[in-house]
Amino acid sequence: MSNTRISVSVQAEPFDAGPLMAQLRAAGAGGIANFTGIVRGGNGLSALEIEHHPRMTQAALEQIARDAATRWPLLALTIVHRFGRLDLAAPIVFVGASAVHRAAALDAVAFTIDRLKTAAPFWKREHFTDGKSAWVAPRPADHASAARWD
Amino acid sequence: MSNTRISVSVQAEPFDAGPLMAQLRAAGAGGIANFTGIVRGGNGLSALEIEHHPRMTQAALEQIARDAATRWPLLALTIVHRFGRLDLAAPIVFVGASAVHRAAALDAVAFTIDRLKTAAPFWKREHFTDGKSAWVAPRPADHASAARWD
Amino acid sequence: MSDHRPIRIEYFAKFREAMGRSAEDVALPTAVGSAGMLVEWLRERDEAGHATFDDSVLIAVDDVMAQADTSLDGATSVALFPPMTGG
Amino acid sequence: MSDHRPIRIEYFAKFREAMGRSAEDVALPTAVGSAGMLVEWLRERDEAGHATFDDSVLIAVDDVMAQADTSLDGATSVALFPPMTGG
Repeated sequence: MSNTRISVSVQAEPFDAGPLMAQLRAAGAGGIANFTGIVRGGNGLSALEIEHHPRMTQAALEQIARDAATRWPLLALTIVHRFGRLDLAAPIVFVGASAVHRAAALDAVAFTIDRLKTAAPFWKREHFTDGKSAWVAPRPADHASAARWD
Repeated sequence: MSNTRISVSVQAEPFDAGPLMAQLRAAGAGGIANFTGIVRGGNGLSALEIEHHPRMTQAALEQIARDAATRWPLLALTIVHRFGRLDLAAPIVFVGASAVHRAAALDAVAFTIDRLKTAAPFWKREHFTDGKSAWVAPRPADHASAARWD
Repeated sequence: MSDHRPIRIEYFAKFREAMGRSAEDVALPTAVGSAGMLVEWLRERDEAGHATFDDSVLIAVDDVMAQADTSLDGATSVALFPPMTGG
Repeated sequence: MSDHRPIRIEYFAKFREAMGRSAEDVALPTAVGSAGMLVEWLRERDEAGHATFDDSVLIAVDDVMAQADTSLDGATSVALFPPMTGG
């Protein structure tokens, strides 16, 4: 069994990466890697809206976290993913991992973020300043990134 | 020319990753990746001591940062590296990158941390609880990691 | 034994909008025995279903990701959603 | 023209400890024209130099990383250090 300390949160509230990183400073860790996805402005975007499947999301993220913990010797892995309406520059997702060696932490973060782009029940809708909105289409590049871990 | 906002600091003082991450939230970024190396306990280690070449270190880190900014479209790249005596669990190094797309940010962080393990004039010495100390030998794995970017 | 069974169908994201509802309770013919057959049944039921569901549809049966051939035996809910775009 | 020139040699980390000093100012024979030749000259100068420097030595000339064949023309300092172990 993996002894990775897994923490998963699906939430509407914003998060602050600093305290999340502090939590990841497990005893014995040599390194902490993390990634924060934020709402990118441009192209007339005014806000992002994220829908999810309330009963499935937590379990999907926990499964991705367990998969990562099986692949790499991690001390801790944290995933936070928001839903609801997000303003420009707001944080969307945080993935952080601590490990004895840096490669495990870095690879686990890359794997986890790739996986949750294609294997967690979230759907993004873009709202624009002209009042229009549109669902984000799945990106072939995201599926290629996820597939490289198969 | 690259428009990456590069920030490099060589310092004795501890750092806090939270504010460093906040600085990386450049306008237009879609993601921020970062890695923090911390002094790993175990094997009787009591402290880590880092010697460096004062006149060369800053330039070496800036060169590594520019190399990363040439390889990936980055909005910002930050490197902080400490020297002097560091206690267990203290932060040693911070590498953070922001980019429009996550892969660039993640890869740039992995590249930068690999490079500064082998191409920046720092030398680590381990101090143990029994009073002994020893210079850290270069790890073949670190050189292999660095070489994969060549 | 009835030749229909009650089942709840949930729609997410663009499927929810296209179907004009987030869920519905239907009486499903027992001959519709798999997740894939349920999608086909919706496509044949009305114009909205026909226009909405294509090969990209993802299916969860009782909140677990399913394949086209996943059985609906004992299932109480099926969720249909487009490819995920989180992260 | 002198057949010697003044140059400052700096030692770091385990080389500093092995040589028992962090720097020294030497009069280097002008025949010692490259970074690699300087290392060889140190190895031949005394037992400490012989025991300290092997093929793993890294060399900087005037604070710029150098190769064995990097010229010492006009150089004022050479730094010798073991493989780096930062990060």
